[in-house]
Amino acid sequence: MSADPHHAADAHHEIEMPHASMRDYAIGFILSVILTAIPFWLVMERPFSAGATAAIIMGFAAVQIVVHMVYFLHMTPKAEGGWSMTSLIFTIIVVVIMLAGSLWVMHHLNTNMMPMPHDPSQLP
Amino acid sequence: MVVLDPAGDVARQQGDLIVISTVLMLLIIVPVMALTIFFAWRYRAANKQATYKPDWDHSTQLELVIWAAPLLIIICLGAVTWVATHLLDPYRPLARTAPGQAVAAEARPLDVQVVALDWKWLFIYPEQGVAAVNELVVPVDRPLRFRISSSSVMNSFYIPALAGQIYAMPGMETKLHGVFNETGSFTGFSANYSGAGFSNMRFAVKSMSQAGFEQWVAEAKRAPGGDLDRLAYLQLEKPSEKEPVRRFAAVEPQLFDAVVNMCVEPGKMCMHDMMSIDAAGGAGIAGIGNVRDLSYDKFAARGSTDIARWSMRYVAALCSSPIMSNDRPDATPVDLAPLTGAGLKRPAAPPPPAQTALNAPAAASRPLS
Amino acid sequence: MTPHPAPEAGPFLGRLSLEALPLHEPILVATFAAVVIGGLAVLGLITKYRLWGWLWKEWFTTVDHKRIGIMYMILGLIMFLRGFADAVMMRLQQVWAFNGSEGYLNAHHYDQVFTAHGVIMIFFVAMPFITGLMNYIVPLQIGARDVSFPFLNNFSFWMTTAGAVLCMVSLFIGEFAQTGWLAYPPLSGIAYSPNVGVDYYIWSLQIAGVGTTLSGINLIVTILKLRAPGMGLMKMPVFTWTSLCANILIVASFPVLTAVLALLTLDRYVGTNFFTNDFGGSPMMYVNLIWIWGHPEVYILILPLFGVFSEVTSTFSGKKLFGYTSMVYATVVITILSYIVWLHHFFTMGSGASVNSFFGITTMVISIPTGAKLFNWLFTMYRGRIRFDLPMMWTVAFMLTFVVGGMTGVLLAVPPADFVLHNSLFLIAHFHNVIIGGVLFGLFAAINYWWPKAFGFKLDVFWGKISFWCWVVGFWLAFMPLYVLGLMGVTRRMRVFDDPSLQIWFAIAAFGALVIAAGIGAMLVQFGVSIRRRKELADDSGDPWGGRTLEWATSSPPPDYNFAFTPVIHDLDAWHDMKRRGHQRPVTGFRDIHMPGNTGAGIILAGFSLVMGFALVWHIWWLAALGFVATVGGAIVHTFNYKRDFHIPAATVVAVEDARTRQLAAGA
Amino acid sequence: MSATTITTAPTTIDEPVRFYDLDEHAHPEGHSTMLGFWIYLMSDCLIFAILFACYAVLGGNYAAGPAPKDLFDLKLIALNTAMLLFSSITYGFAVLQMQQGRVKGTQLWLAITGLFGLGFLGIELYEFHHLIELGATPQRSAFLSAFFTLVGTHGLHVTFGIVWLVTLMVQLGKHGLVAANRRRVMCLSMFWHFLDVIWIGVFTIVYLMGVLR
Repeated sequence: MSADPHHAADAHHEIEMPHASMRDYAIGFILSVILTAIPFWLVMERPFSAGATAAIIMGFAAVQIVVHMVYFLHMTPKAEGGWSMTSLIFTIIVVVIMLAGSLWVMHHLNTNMMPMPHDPSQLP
Repeated sequence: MVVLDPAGDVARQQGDLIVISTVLMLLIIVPVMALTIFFAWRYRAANKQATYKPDWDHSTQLELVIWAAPLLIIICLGAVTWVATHLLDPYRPLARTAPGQAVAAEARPLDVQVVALDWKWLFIYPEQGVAAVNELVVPVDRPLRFRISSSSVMNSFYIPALAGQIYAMPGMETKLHGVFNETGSFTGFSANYSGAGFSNMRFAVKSMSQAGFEQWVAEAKRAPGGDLDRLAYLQLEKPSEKEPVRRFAAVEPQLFDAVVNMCVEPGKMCMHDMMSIDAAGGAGIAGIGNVRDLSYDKFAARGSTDIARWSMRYVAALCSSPIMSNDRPDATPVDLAPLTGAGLKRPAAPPPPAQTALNAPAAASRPLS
Repeated sequence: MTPHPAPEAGPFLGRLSLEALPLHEPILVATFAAVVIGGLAVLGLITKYRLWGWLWKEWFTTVDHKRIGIMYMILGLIMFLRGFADAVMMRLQQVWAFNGSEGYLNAHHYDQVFTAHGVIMIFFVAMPFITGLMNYIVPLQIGARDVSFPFLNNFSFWMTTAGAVLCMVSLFIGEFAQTGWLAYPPLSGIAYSPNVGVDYYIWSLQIAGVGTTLSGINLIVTILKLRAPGMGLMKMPVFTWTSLCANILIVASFPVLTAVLALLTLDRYVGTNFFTNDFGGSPMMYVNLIWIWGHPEVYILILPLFGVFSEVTSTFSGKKLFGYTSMVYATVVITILSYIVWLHHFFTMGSGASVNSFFGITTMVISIPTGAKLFNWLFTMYRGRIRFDLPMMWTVAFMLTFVVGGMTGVLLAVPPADFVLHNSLFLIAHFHNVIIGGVLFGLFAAINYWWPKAFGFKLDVFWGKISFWCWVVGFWLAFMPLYVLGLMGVTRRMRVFDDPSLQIWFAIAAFGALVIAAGIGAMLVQFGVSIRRRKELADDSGDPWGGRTLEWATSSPPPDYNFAFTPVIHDLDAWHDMKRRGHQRPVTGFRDIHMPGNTGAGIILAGFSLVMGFALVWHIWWLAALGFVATVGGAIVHTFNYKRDFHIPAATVVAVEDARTRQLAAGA
Repeated sequence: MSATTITTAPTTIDEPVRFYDLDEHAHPEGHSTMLGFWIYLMSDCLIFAILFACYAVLGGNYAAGPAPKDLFDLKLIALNTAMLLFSSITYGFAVLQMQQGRVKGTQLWLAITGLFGLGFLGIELYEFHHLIELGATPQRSAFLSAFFTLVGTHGLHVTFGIVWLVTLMVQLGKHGLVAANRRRVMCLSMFWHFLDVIWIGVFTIVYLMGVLR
């Protein structure tokens, strides 16, 4: 966290607004088309096993999110005195805690208490 | 105070833990309170003799102490917590019935199936084949194993004299292990608010000698209440308050499994069947329509006569598959042998092998303090 | 037990009919009569003295953070009286219902009382109090003229109020939830709570939640963007720091509550299966999710008050705060840690030993920074010159009370101990110990401390001390018996008892509640007496306590624009530093000051939301649709207003500041 | 008054210090708006996080009903994703036009963005209609509840975005590219692209992973 004593006062002159350029949007668009098309193709055509495909498309999603953040949302460590980035990182931490925590807790609760599925082959 | 002076070994260990933790924390709480009073008195504005240092605001040594002191206490307490949480896990079969009294390897706990109903408790004794409402009778010094569920909403099954509580939840099964060391009459109740009749959701607990227990079972078998079959259960399930003690001479086998699987009503799909189908990828488009309207009025007595149709539907059984006993093995005891301290003795004998067989509790060779 | 069948829904009034009026409950009828008479009297007086225009122009439509802060405090106080009345009713029922007696409340009524008590005390007492406090103090402490989004601030306040009003409406039209304050399904599902109670609960929290979240965003941005020049993060007053962290927690946890309640709403209104027993739903998921919000909420409440205690201790000890840096780090650590402890609220649900011990130990870890804070206050007192004015008395009482609550809290974090104490009166005693001993004592310290800033005169000490002693003694009398009862295995939310040996403890607790009632009465008298004696108690200096932070640099009450010139900060404890360096107040060179203008949009939009919430509760679909369209439409219309500010002319500033100069000269 | 009895340490600093900013300029109006809106988006993100968590936990509970592979048509979803991606770049063009100070161009690109948004919504509604007609309603299973709620909430956000977009076009027409409007264009830009980011999660976790399951 920056402790720049003057940054509150600095904002006196011009409103900070991210500057966008054609180049950014074009790169972002092309990258995101690629990053979207490949996962769809992988799932529709299934060249790999389900587990591998899942891992790959999750990876693609993560990369694509970063691409959108950088090229469309103009996210930089400097924006808004670093507070945009700080709040984003904090949010990601909280989201990860919530998702991972809920899955972990609910997994334990379910294993401990839900009726167990039995062997499906016994079903008619 | 029953929590600190209970009649069961598990609750006693939990009570002792409360005392130990409290003493541990008082190590820091008492000095803080004393210092607060002392500083407040010593440095009052009227006392001009006291040193006054208006700009003193930092001392590395002090800072170290004020972070380290709580940290040390928490480390001790954390260690105690970790061990105790594993040892006293309600899912864990008992290793002893009292300090120094290990459970014999071949001994089997008494199974009791517990169902929290609106607003009363049903206890089924699968081995004995009897059941009782609002009355729990158990033999003293014999490990008890409760399988707990609920018919409608969340309750919490709690007998303070015996052991800690655990939630009773519809469509789910929780477990609790405990043992009584004294004969006598105690009280159990729901510790989780469950609606209008909650306050009266209390039941009598009687810990008896083995002979007394057998006599009670024999009496129950002659009870005029009749048999507890599915129809009787559906009748019993309807909300009511302050139910008198009632006994059933016979119980339909696997009734409890049907309760847990929420398929007591004829024609309703059991949850474990549903989960098997789901695990195999669902029943497809064809499964969409496999939904029936509920034909009985479970909700009516809860005050609702005009609820929307969706809450009165259920997934229909695909076929009348017999209910499988879903009795799963108890939690495997955690091997805590490397851990000593916090009142734990090093085990005299090697820890028992991991338990996987049904109904066979851990052979407890480890005396746990 | 009287069954309350859900009424048939009509096309025009939905489920609403004359039967919704609780005419069969004499207590409610009497309360209703009292409220109507009292309300008419108030309205009559306002009309008689022609105050409507003044109220509307100066208060309801104001965007001044100070006035909004005061309105929040008034809202909190009114709701506090309601919540406390519920508490007294519970104590009375529990001491009464022995030996076969059913007491004086039936289950339908009693279950609403304890639910409403919890909901009101947390959402409509504690939250408005701390939001009001932060609203009033934070901009002054950072040398700002207002918050970042003044209109949003007004809107947030009215949304919170609308939620509170909807909750109060349930008292007289229909019923409130009978589920406990967190409304666990399946009990709160449509199958087991078919009536309007849970719907009132849902919509009042949702409407108020919008206000809370927006106000959280507003204050975060204010603190990040509007600090006076020179005030780096590590030069921020501690109260501002703790407010920042509390607001971060608000913004990062209230959305969770919103989402969870929305899912419960869908289950109830649409028939989805998130938390149902059947069709693959999981009630445990609700418990899991709502505590992800619920635990940070606890720290939202207590953190700002930790800040208050820091300010008060330092001011009244006449000393710098000991260990400012570690205080800040402790706050930040608590903020983060509060997200990884939520499971300790449901150890007994059966997640297994590894999960339970993980969350138990993380919970204990939070006590380390909290303990460090306590030591910091202790060593701030050390070698100080402590003046025992009322704020300091509350602080010392807090330190002695809170440690006990903290200790029992850590005890409850030990899972095997929790298995015997969960849901018991021991738990009730614990959280009242921290919430009364921490949050309320802190608020009382804050009110006594900052009242002169807000109104220009101090609070009466005599009645303040009576209130103080009644509260402290009453608290111990009311809650120590509950610790004992908890250890006797008595669980919460019980309406009748069959063990006569418990009654004496409930009697002591009820007596304690009466002593607290006397404390509340004394506090109201204190306010009244002080207002009457405001000339004698007046403070002309603007700095009655020898304050250390910026809010004491301006007049009491501060002018609309707070500071004629923005202060420049050179050190922590900025005002103390300025005084020490021989600060001179500028008396010339004033210029126009740019300020936000008042607007009625906030109260109007909140009014539309209230109508929508009420209509949704009663399934009056046409009105709900109308309310929704009006809210969204109103918001859009508001965005077409581009002229939202004005300039206070320099002449006005000169006049105000000259008056201040004369006041200071007269006081000196 | 007891307050005045405290003794202050003797002043050791003699150098003149500036106590007040005597030559200050007011903060430009709305200089906090972007950060405030960003923090709002972060809180919205948490709402989606909860919906994702529900889908992750409950998404396999079909209640002996249909599973994703029975219901989802990936081609349709690919088309839908394309709509949203195109609307992103067109919004980018609107921002570029705005930076060059062209009101009409900004409005034009906003309108095109809105049309793509409407296309997205239309396809989504078609999908929902199709599912409900099959009987795969939100009431059928926890999986379907979680699915409809998560995807529907995203759809509601897009709807709200379109309403805002129309409002903004009118405001641009009335007042041109004044500072307030430029700020609003940028806020809506953040909102719109944020919905894109959420959609990446939706199509990956709900649709692609669902079909894989």
